[in-house]
Amino acid sequence: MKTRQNKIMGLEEAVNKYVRNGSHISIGGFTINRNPMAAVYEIIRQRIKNLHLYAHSNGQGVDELIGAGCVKKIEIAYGGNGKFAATCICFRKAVQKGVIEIEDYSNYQMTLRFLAGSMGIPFLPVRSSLGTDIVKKWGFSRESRLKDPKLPDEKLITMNNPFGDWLNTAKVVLVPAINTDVTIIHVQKADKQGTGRIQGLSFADTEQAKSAKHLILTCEELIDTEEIRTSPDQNQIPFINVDAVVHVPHGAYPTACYKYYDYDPVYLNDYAGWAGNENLYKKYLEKYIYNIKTHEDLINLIGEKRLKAIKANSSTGYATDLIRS
Amino acid sequence: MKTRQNKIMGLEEAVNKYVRNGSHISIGGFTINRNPMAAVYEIIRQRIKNLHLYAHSNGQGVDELIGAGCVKKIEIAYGGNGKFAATCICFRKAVQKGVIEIEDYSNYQMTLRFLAGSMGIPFLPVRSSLGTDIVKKWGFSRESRLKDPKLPDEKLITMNNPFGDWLNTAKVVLVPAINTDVTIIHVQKADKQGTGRIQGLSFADTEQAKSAKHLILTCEELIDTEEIRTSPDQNQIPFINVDAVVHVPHGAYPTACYKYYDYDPVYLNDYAGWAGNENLYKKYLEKYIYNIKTHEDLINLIGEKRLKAIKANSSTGYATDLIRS
Amino acid sequence: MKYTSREMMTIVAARQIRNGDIVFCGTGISMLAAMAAKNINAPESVIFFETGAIDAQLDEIPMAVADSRVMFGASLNGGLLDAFATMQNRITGKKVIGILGAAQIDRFGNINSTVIGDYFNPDVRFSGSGGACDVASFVPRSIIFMQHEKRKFVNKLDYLTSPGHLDGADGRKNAGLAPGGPEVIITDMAVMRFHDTTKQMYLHGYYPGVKKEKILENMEFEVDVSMAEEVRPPSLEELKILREKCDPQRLILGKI
Amino acid sequence: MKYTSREMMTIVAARQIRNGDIVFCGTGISMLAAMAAKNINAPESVIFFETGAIDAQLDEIPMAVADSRVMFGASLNGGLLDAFATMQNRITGKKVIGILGAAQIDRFGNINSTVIGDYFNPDVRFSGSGGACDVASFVPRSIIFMQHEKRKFVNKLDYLTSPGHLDGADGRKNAGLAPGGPEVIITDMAVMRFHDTTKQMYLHGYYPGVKKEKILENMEFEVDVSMAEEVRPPSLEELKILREKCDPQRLILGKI
Repeated sequence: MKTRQNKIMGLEEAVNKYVRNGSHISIGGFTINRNPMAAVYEIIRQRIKNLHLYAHSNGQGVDELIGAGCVKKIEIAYGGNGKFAATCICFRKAVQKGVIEIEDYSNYQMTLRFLAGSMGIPFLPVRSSLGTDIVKKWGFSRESRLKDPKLPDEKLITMNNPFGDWLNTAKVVLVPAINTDVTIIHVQKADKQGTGRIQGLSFADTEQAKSAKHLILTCEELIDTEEIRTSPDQNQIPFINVDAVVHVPHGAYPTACYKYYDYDPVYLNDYAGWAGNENLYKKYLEKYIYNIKTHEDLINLIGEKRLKAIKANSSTGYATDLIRS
Repeated sequence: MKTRQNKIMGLEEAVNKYVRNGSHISIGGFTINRNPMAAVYEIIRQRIKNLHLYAHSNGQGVDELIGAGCVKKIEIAYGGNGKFAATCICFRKAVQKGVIEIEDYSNYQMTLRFLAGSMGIPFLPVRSSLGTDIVKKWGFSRESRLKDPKLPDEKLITMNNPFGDWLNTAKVVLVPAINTDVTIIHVQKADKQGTGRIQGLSFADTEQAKSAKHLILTCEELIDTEEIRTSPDQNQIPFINVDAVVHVPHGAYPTACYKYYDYDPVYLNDYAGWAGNENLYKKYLEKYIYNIKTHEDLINLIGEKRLKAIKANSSTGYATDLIRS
Repeated sequence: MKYTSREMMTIVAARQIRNGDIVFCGTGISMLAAMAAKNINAPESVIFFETGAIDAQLDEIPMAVADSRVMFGASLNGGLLDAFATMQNRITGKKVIGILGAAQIDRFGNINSTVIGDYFNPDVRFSGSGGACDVASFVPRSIIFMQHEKRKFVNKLDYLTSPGHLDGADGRKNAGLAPGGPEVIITDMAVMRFHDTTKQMYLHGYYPGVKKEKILENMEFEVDVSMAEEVRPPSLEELKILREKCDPQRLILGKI
Repeated sequence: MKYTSREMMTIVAARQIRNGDIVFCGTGISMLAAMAAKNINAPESVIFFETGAIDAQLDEIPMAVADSRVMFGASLNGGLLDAFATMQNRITGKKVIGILGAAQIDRFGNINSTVIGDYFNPDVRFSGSGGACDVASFVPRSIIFMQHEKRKFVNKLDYLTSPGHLDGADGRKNAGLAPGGPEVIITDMAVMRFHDTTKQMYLHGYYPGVKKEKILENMEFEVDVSMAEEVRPPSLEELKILREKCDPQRLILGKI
């Protein structure tokens, strides 16, 4: 019951309960910021496979799920990671080798698809991508769509404006709604009931959260219900959407969490190096994920020094003068 | 230029510059809260006529504009004012007498119409009102629509779901976008550049603001740009949408402004009484609007005692134990 | 213990609310019913307003759904878009129960809150839909409060503002609406429900001391009264909580 | 004064930005161009990221558009929905200038940032559209950064990710896109623009010391070079501001 007072769970339990082989999932965050990395690593650790992943530009988390072989199909707008990877390395290799099936959209289209799901409507119109291969080339064939009740029968539909030339618009592209089986987002603050507060940019997290059948909230800080309700204007995630609240400090590490810590350039650069080499990548998986029990252990492995380097300045919200090259 | 650093203006100037006879306008707020009343009174004072007004449930402000004869056409979802008027009195009389033309929508539909305008798309789909007279009965005839380039040719369009039964949806209603000539909203805080912060519920103000060709922001408090930017998460109105910033303390009076003051039950009850009687209403207009020069003068006329009674408690944001019956 | 008709209506409505429900309500009696349910039988129900406040604390009774009193202590303050999307949403929407009122209702639970008389030349103009049409369109269950008067229970609505079961049986489905519709009508005399298949209104319960004939006299259309039983009056505890906890100033309950 | 190719490209792009423009940019050189414009020629331009930050302060250079460095000191932190709606919006969108990059470009300014080779069996997979297709679809003006290489200026794109002028003249209109499209291509050798009517790319300027022939050699398709003039190199002041104010650590400018 999504209205219950206490939804606190361990991460292992929450992932085990809601993320299954073949689940349709999405994760929050954007490239190197506020990815729910603790949950991503837990999914990898639980060897969950055949995920159908919906992503706009979720970056590091998406690449790690792909690299570890958890993903079968992906609908995505951007498989890059800012300056750390113009194209995410595991993503690139998996697509080139054909080990994942991919379908391309734009960032706005993916966001609108989550929005449509959150609004409970089958589609939303947009003026983007008319005349492009995003409309023309379908990653998943019509046959495979017709067979799969979890996919809409069409990728995108181009339609004449039924209101004539209202708003000087002759045509629109309709994007179909997404409703995931489970979505995981990492927020700065939450209470045990699941009211969640994101600080800084919310990316598409709110829409993703509300389009999910089940929603796992990992949070940097667990605060009292009374406290989170003193500023209801600053909360974005309604507890009525939430299934599990998991308290995971550094839960977005190695990506950033505004006001708490920065991304770890050492980790992200190392990762980029390792991802390019099969042997090194195997060792990475063993050392940093499979042989680790909890996210806390990973944080301990990283060690005080690096954590101190990425600690956010209380005024700017990031680690000022961090060595990032 | 909407990116300029300083948009501060007097209210008389801002209204004079952007609100014209026949303008298509909308105002922010909801029933008895955060209506831009100072601007509403200024519009009445400037004897602006033939307005085309778009409203969801904007309450007091809408009723006063109608009562004073400024409105020719209205597209609206709800012409009530909570416990103070199950149906707004001037609104009811004007519709019954046929002195304004009216077209009915639902609150969500009006909000989606503003959202569509703010998104730059000609329509949005919704599953509301199928099978009702909201779809069947048009307030403005097709002929009058075809003649008026500022109105879409159709009120609402019912369409089969082009994605088959995706999301178990057979049909949707398409609502056409609204882009007003000018929208006026009252916010708690703004800087001179026009970044605006709403505290408490935002109603549909953000969508209204972004769907307007010109946007006037009246604000309770004018704060430094540096200060408003220390908490960018809490700002909703981007300065790139704003044309004029007007500093008007008590600018929502007699409606409420969360964290600053409550609605004035004395005024709202008196108003309800006067609105029902032509003579009393004329006197009301003279005394409280026409014979007043600025909103400050109105506030002075109301007097310390009543203002003190509605002053918001700093913790709850409203006037606790206010006599409201 | 004596109780007023308004108290009876409020308590009867509160009993419809289940633990776990998200209660969409307006001001007045509908909000009071939601507050009563939360305090009596559905502690984990959520009070929810179309203006965007979720689970407001309501230390004082709001006079409108936009009253600042719904903002303080809420879990989240959003806006209209959020609120209505919550109801249209496939997951959260299923848990919402709407509470509505109207000027007219027909045998299929369709309601009019727009005009009496011709739409273009009305005898009486009311507020219009507000969010009622949206709620009635989206949510699986709703409660409708009515005064039991002949001019209100009509054969034909002057304007169909918010959909009930439309023309009966498959009315909603044929129109393309989400399943659901009105579940119960609560009046100052009786409780009405809808037949599972025909979706026609029937008398489900009458208040103590009210005769079935009187109920029928106050409606333009006939309803099946064969299944009706007396409605259990408010218990001492229900009344106590309603009076002392929910509306101690009797702002909504009115005079005893 | 000596300057690098990257510095030249940045300054040439910055000059395209007008006071009052809202500059949609990514990380890297596009952001640096926006920062340079704001500090040199367009003080009231606004830096704007698809992640939802408006007019970020950028005390430090962000490594991604989601970097926390775009959040601090912004006018407003929103999300992707807000950002893209600002560009599709009829009022604000008209003021936006987009800055994009790509793996391939054709004579009409259409770009590919998705794959080299067959879409279903690609030789090289790139990041994909991100927000580029949206920006290219919505905004009236855009700047495209390219390396001037034959494999990048191609007769036929392997995948059309983001629309330029599509098939020329009325390409955008016929497809239903908003008017506009790419205005200028800035490479490490030259500046290209599009003919007003045919929408074909032509050489507008060559950098000091670069021969027209060399530019043509590095493209698969021919372009009109008859109107080309030498591009003015960065001035001392432009360079000084770029180096000292915008990227003192040369995180984006790279080595001198």
